[in-house]
Amino acid sequence: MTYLLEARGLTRKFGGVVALDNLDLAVVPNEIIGLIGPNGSGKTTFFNVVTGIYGAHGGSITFDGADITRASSPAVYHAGISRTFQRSRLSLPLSIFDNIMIGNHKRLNQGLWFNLIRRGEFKREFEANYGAARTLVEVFEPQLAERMFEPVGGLPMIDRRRIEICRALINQPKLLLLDEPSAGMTHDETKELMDDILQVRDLNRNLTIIVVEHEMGVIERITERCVVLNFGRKIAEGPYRQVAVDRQVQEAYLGVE
Amino acid sequence: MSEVMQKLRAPLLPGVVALALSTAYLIALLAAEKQPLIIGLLAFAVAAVLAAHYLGWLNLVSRSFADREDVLGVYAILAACVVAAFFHDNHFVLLLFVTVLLYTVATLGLNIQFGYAGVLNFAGASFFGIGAYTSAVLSTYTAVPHLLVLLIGGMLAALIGSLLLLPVLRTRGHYAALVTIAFALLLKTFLEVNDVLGGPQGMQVKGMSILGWSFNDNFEIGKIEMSFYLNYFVVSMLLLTGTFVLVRRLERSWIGLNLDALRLDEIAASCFGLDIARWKITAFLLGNFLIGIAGALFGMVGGFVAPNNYTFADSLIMVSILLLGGIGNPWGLVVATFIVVVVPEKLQTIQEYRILLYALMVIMMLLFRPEGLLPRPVRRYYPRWQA
Amino acid sequence: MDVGLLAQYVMNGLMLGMMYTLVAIGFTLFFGVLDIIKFSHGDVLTVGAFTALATYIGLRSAGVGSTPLLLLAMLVVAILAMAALGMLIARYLVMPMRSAPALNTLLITLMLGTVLRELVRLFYPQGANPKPFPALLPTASINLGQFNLRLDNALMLAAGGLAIVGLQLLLNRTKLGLAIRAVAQDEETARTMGVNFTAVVLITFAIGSALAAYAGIMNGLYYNEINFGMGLYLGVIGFAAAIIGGLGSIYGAILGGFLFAALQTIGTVALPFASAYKDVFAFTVVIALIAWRPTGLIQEKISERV
Amino acid sequence: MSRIARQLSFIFASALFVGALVATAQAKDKVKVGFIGPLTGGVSANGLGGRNSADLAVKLRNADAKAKYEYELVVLDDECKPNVAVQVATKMAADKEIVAAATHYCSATAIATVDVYHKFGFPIIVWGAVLPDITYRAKYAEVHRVNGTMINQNDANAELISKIGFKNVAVIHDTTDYGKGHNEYFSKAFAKLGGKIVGTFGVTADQQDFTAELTQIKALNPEVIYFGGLTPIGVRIRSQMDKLGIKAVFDGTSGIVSDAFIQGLGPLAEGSLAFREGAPTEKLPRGKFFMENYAAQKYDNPPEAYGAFSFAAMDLILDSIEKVGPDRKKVIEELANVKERDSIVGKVTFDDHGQNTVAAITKYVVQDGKFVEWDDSEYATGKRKLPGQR
Repeated sequence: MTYLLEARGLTRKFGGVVALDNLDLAVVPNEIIGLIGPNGSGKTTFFNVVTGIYGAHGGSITFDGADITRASSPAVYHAGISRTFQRSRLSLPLSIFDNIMIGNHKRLNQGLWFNLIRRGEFKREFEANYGAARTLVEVFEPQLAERMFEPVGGLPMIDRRRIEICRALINQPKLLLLDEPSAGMTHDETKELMDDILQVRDLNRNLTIIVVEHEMGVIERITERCVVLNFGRKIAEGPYRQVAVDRQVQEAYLGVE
Repeated sequence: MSEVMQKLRAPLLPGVVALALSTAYLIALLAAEKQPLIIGLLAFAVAAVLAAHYLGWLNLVSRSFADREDVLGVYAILAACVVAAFFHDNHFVLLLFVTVLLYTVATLGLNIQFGYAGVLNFAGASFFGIGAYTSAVLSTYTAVPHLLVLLIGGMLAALIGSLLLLPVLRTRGHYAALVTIAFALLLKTFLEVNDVLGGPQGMQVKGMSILGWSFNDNFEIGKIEMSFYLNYFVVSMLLLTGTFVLVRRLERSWIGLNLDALRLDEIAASCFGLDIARWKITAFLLGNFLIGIAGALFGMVGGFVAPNNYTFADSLIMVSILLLGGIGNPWGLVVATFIVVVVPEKLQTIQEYRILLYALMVIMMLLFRPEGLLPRPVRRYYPRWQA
Repeated sequence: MDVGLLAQYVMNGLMLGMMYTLVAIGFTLFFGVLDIIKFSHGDVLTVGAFTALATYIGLRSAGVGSTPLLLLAMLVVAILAMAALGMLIARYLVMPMRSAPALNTLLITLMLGTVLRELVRLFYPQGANPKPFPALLPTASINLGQFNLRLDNALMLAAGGLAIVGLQLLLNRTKLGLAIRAVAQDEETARTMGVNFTAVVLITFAIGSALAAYAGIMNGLYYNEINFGMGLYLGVIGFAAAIIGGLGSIYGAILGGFLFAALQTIGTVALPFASAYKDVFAFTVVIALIAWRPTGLIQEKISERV
Repeated sequence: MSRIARQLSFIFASALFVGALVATAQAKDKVKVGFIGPLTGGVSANGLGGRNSADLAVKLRNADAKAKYEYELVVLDDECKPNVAVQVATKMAADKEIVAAATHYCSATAIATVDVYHKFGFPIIVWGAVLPDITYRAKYAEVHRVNGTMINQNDANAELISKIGFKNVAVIHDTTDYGKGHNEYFSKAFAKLGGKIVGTFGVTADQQDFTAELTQIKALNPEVIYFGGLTPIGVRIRSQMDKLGIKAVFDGTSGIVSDAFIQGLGPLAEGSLAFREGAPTEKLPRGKFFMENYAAQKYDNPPEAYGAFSFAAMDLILDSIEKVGPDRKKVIEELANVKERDSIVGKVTFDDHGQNTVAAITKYVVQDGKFVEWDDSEYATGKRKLPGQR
């Protein structure tokens, strides 16, 4: 079978610390895969290496048949990978609409002439995108759709998360990287958010998701398969129920040697 | 702002009233000669603004400007023309007025760089000077049509600015500040020690003339003698209007969004496909281009260029205009430029204490209203557009 | 080139570099604890020098004749006064700006610098004119060919070095130093460790400003002339030095300070074009350096977390 | 809040009232004259001295019962910056009430503004700037200058230097037009007399440290260091010469003829040479009178080198107005035929360029903390010797 994303022997060091140690990880299209492991086990680093924020010190990443090991962040995005961040990275002074449009970069006409002179066409493009953004937001929270031009700075955490996910989804990526979507939210909020995500996925069948999570409830509910990392190494792989009882995994979490 | 307030379109009236009042006030201030009167007027302005602020009128005004800019913009231009007409034969006031207009153009350029893209530029005056020197050289040694000279001035500013691109792109924050500060210092020294461009003594600039119409001669309309600066007022006004529209459109476009995005979070932006370098370059060059054009025209207005017109201190004045006005808000820039250019001039008779007072003013401003006079509102691509 | 001459250049360069370094260290300290640039630093130096001069004149007119005593008094008064000034600036101008963008702090301190400068010019008796600064150090000198080594210069160089070493010890060997470094590393963690953030910031500004006063006096003793504009230029250069060295690193400041002095000396002496171009040369090199090492020669503390 | 507003508006109202009073207080025969100079920035000391002197001239005239008009002095600050100068010059020239003015200490500002004065037909007398071009670049009837140009100064300077018997001179000049001009004319004049310029060094006006330049000069070991520049860096250079143990004569220009130079250096100033246009104020009958009255006014700055010129310029203007009335055109005509006119800086004669041709240059040497005329100094008599003087 062909993988959507495949990492082979991926390695990344920070000074002496080995954050990713010769990691193999493969994702098949349309699956939701959970990436779990104790703090500092390299989950976020994996995202950062995939999205080209950090370079890899070894190994390779192929996405959708193309080698993206050395690709820059923008290139990775254009290839069809979107992500969210552990610490929310919205542009707080900007409106909901603007933040979502940032995620829509590749589908917006960036020409100077178009933007400055052909305002008629620009308006049409703007209206179309406004519609799209609004529909997407409505899936998550209809009330937000009424406040598209308010700064996100004034919104509660859950709404910010929603917008961040909208920003990642608006360009209809092939692969979505969710970095601790539950961070800073209550159980119920998290649950709500996950339902929304699944709902979006129902709309867009061929969306593949990798989610990094500490909330095992979330992992259990939404993932079909998880990969467990420890010290940048893969120590277990399989359905949640299976890895959850794995002795190595438990030791890793309990920190037993 | 709650969504309700957003939905109902803001009334035009507050904006118009504010515009009318400030026009009247401006005329009064510019016409005032006696020190006590001037100080009185200034005190009055402060009081009035504070009052308006407490009574919530300022909000009304800024909202009606935000929503009805199209109309108010036209009125603003008319207002400017009224002031100019009032002082039609007063050379000095018109010179002052033209200075304000051209400084506004320049700070609009800075605004693209710093206000939107977050690219620091502490060499604003230097690029202004490059423009001015261009028109000095071209108008003295060549017959290049003067409108073209302005354009070349802008291009040269952008071109020389591009020498700094590498360090500007690679550095951030204070490190980036050093790049332009160093440039400002070395350019001034260079112009001073290098005699090709007149050295420290500077160069004269020929007055502007388009299609045989010489800008430096007084002229008459009917029987009324007009100051030759009226010519420059017209051109400067056109330039400012054009620049203003350009900057507005830029802000209310995907490009404006790109610039904001990269200013606020480069990493997030690049994870969503933004080519950081490309847009930083765009902003830096475009900004310097505008500054250069303004400088080129200013050179012709002043009739003289010399190195110490374009010192680091002058660049700082431009930056302080940006902060006073409210970063990213063109209307704020217009107001701030008036304050920074006109007030110290009006206080000439406190002579050696002027600079001290100016510095204190800026400090107070930064302490008590760090967001500037007119903070930038959240972006509305089409202010009165409803889905 | 004649060895004596060479030695002379080196000596000049060292003196110059020492003064730049003392200023640069101030910049780097402030940046360390608050991540801000305090541009009024150079003018604090000026005020320090003038305070010392005023003290001297006052004591002389009060009939104090003993040179060591005068020198001591000048140092104490100027240093204490500037330390206090530094604290005031930090407390009432810099700390309130913390929430605002960095540029605001830069600008407000620049304006403060202008205020200090203008105050000296306008309100110090005939402050617009250069003032003679007494030569209080023994001026014995030995001439080796072109090289003329003066005892006072040697003493000042040593004193400057001592100040830097002292600072290093303070930062690395004392509880206070630990607190300062903790804040510099990560404010939040420092707070949770129970460090009194405000106190640390104020003390740091006091130390930095005290150094400026020290540099100001050194400047006066070296040139025997001070003027209201001296700080502006030193400030800009100190800033440049701190940056090319790498903000937040004392060693960076030292490196930057002496490097800049070297550049200027080379620009004057060793280059084909007229000596007037030396600043053009120095700043061009600065720009080139910063393009090559965007965060200074000695890299800055932490890279951005994602 | 509204209370505050009321108070402020009250202040405003009263301000208006005061303004009105001042306005109505204006008597019929009031005439405005102007002064422009650097009141802020590095050379503000000279600007303030010049302003005070012009102010003194007006005060004295107003005190004089025989005066036909009552004069009001309008003062503007050119900050020694050409762009600012053009602005204030336009302001003053465009103000029809102002009849004439004494303008500019900095050459860069004077040269930038002459066209403005010409354009507005506004008669001015330059009181301090020494760049020849100011009067000689164009032939403007409006522009005059009481002080000589740097050419006369440097001829006299070179002459004295070679007369004493010095052959090798190193030149330091600031990179402003003032310093560059001096360098040019002195080097020419000195070369003509067979002297040798062993080295020339440009320094920036805000430079603090000159040890690098001076060390090079030391190696060239000249008998004289000629300095073309103003007091502040003059003081620095002289004291740093001492630091490096350079035993050469410090030969300055009009730029260092100021009390500030001597105060700034103390004993080190001894034996420094300097040159200034015009006869030595203290020797002329009215010069004493000027000094005394200046002292009487208790200004907080001394007149400095060019205060006397500022006073003389303003006096000429006032004389002319008294004679032909407050009319710019008439004043210009009147100034055109100023010949052999006595002033506190000696006789004044304007040539067809408005330049004062009676370029009496006074040679100064610092002796016992005073600028003493060379010819009456103990150095001239040989009682004392400059380093290297035969």
